[in-house]
Amino acid sequence: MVEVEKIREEARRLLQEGQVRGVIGYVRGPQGVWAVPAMIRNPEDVDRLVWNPTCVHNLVLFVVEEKKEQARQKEPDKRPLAVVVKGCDSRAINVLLQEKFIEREEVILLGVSCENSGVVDKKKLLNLVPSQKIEEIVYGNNGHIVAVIDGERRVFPPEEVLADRCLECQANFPVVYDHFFGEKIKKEAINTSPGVDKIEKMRLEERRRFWEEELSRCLRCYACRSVCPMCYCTECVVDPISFAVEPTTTAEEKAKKIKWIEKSPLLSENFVYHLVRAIHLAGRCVDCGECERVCPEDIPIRLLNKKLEREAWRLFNYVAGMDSQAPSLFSTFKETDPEDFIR
Amino acid sequence: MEHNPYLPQLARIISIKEEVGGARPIKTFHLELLNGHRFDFRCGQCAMISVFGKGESMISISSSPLIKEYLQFSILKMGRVTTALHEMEEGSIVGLRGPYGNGFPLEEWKGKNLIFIGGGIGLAPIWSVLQTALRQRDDFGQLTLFYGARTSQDLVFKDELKKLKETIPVYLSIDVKEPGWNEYVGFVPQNVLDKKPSPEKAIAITCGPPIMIKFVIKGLQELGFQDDQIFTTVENKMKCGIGKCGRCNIGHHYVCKDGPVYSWARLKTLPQEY
Amino acid sequence: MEKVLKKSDLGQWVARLKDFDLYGPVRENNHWEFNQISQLANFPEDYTQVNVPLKKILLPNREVLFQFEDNRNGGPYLQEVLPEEREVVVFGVRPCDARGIVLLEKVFSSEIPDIYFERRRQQVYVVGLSCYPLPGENCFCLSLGGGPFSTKGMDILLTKMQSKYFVEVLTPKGEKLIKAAPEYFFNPTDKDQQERQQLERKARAMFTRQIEGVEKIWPVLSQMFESPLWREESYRCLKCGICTYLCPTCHCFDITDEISSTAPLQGKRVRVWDTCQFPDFTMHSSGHNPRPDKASRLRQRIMHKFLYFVETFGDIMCTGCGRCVSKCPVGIDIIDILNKVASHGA
Amino acid sequence: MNSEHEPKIVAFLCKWCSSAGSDMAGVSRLEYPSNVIPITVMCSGSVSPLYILSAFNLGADGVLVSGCHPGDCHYIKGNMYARRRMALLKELLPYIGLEPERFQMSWVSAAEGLKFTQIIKEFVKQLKPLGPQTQLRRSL
Repeated sequence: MVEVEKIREEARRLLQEGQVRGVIGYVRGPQGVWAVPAMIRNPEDVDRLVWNPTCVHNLVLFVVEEKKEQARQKEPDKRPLAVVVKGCDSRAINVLLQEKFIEREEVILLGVSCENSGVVDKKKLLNLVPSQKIEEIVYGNNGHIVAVIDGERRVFPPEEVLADRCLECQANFPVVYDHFFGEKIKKEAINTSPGVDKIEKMRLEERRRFWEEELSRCLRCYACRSVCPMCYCTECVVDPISFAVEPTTTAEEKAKKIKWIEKSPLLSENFVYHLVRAIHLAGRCVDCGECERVCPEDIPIRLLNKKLEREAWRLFNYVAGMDSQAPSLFSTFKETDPEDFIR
Repeated sequence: MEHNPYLPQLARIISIKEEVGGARPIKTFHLELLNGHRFDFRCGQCAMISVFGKGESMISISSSPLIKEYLQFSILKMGRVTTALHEMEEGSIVGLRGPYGNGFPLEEWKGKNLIFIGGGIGLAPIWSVLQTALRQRDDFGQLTLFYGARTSQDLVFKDELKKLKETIPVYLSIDVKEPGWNEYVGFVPQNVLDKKPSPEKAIAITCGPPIMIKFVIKGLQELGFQDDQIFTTVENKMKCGIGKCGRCNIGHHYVCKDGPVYSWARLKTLPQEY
Repeated sequence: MEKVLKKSDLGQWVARLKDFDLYGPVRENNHWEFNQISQLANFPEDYTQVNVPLKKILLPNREVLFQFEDNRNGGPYLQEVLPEEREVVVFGVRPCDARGIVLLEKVFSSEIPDIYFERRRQQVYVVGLSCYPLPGENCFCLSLGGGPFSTKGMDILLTKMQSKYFVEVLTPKGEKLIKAAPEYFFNPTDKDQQERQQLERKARAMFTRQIEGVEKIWPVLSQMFESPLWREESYRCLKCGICTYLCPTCHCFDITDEISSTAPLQGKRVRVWDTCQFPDFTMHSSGHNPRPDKASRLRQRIMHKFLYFVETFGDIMCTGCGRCVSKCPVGIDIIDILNKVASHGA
Repeated sequence: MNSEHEPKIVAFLCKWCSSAGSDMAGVSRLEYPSNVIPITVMCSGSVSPLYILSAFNLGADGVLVSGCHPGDCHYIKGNMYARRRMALLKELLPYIGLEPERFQMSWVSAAEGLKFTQIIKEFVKQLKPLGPQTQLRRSL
């Protein structure tokens, strides 16, 4: 079991000793049991930190944000950041290290094990119990999730309430960390993406219809992009303007910024947006599943990333985020890479 | 037919003059509406210029409303639309809608001394007032112009300024020394403090880069100008021009309809989101 | 005018509205949306609230304003494009969404009227459905002068009772809809009246979320521009558009040119949804951004709704639908923020 | 399906090989269908999947990326990187319902004018029965 008191102790020590400029962790949110990300800067505040099955967010996003913020500051605090990472989150750290977006010294990783369980899918749980009544959500035994409702403990088996990404996860403890909390319990191998199987079994027209239905709902709120720690580009193909405007940027440079797709949520543009995003995340997506969780329109975005995850493994034996020293998927090749598709 | 506020009228570029070259070029365009349509406006108002396929830009009208033959816009090449405009030729057709904004309260300034303080492209909105005041010379007291730019090359309306000097006091300045320049060297606010215009019965109208405006206002206050004697314009990003799209929103104001002209007395009550 | 309609007659009545395009709540994956329907037998028991509010019909996320193309002489030729003429009935609109229209009208029908919005508004008939039980876990309309049985912005309000719908016909447009099948509508009995009143009382007692003293908010807000609250509350903000895109009152938009051919030039000028929460919303061409960070953008969202709009239109630009709270991926909670604001004033 | 449909093919051709190969075809007076819109690039490795998606978005019925044979890359290994990227894109497109024939890759050297014409002929033949590509195509 991960003891939250131990995380707090470590966070307190790091802050008291001034080793870190802050601790990015989870705290109880304004809506009762549901945790939200927070930056803790004072040792007095570390008791706000929580660890429970509602800690769904990938906090590496805030490492990225802090890094960008630092670049804007004249005299940034160069001390590292402590950040609570789950298995998937830690793999995101590895990708950032691989891509040299951050250096290892910039973060102190408080690794937590998901211990044969995972995080809760709020939608699934709320279909079973009304939100207002839940007082607490904690880990039970054998990956079970316990919700305290009206003082009573209700135990849910993982397959009923865990997020799909956790049910499909095979690496449920951090691969990189400085401090580790909990136990490394290796999960049983399961089908890593039944959703992809389903689509692969469809006929071409069915697939097209499936994705047309799903992607036609996209509002282009960009929550999927905003929540993704790998979507750190200052200039994104979907933006009509570049954010990398300096006083020296000429009008021509700004005018030449290619408008790859229209801002309108037309189906064709939604397709291109999601495909470009998927391919840009190939070999980088660690399946933290945040894009799909945040989508207000319930678009199964993970199915795109999971497909490429599967192909990267099948074609190139590549898994994202396992090794910060290894070259990334697209920055290397093997002589033996498949080329039977090339004429 | 119901009025469609988003539908531009077509206008022809009847002349283009290069004011400033180099990396931050400025050109002055004269436009006339097709089919002889009129375009009535007040000093300080703006118009939305369309380059079809590129988009729209809100530009202040720099000619006097008393001139009916053309509308004048002096445009700094800045982004997608203005770059396209700079690439256009005389005779090209653009879209025009407006006018937008409140404009300067010229009626209230009758009999007053007007002090114009401009920097860079900021002379454009001021120019409209200045030209109007010159045409209605008896309605106003003394007219004075302070105008500066980074270099002598960056000054707009160079020829017009030469002529203007024969009629009113014109104090030019450039930021750094240049051979052959025998006027003031330094920033515009400093030039104003140096010449000490009197606040007596005066209105100061200032327009230019935000940092210049900030120090001009400070300087004017030092010289004894009251906040309601100082006017400036605010430029926020705009899209609709009619207070709906929410882009130029500052507090409960929409710059496109409640601005762009503000007395400092009024502007200082708004959040600093410009 | 008040009527009752047998539950089993709903479908019959709707079938008579052949001259209209019909919209109603349709289940999609895990949520509801207003989609075009051909019939409506009943409102499903598990119908809560649609994801994208009614504004998607009045202010669609893409509206073509006009087309442009080069004519033979090389100059541009413009063709105005107005919304197609079709009358639309939307069923199952919750009171918060209907009140949203009233607020949108203030923006789009004031001063210089917006011809596109007005056309669509004239063509839309709103058939509401009162809220019992409450549709969302974060409903707080009661705190904002609304209510689970509010009729503002509606042409008809239906209340689901034991065996009937209580039908409040509120406008001539509503009457027109009833007249399509008058034989199904009866005058309510005293018992019907009582049943409806009782449901409303019960619904009003169900609210768990509220703002304490909403009238305190705007005077306090006007003093809070520099408050550290905005930075604290926005730290976890993702800069996405969920809160505003799903808001029944947020209406900010962008205008952009879409080209289908460059030579000869052919394209459309369209307006598309945009939001003050996107970093580029206020960014000038020069790169200068008057609202450069998440704190200033969260502040803008709250201030616009609870201060600026009040100053301009005398009304709060929020109907308490709770979507921005329920749908925020990082739990940014407008109710919580407003209660914190109110406590600043205490 | 419309067999009359004349497909539009956008072909990203490496300047050092395939582009020269297409020239070779022309110089040798080899005939091939005029359905190709060639875009010469510095290396097949410089072709971002975004370009390919964008070509489909702007109305291409088929897209070809053609580079140097393994070992022949002017920049040593650009084509090898391209091979990886395109392998994944090749899997992704049919996954969302786009006909696999619509995106192809080939190695064509500067000397292989004949091979170039054969590839184009075959490509056109495969695309014709599919009709216009509408899935990713922007229609306003």
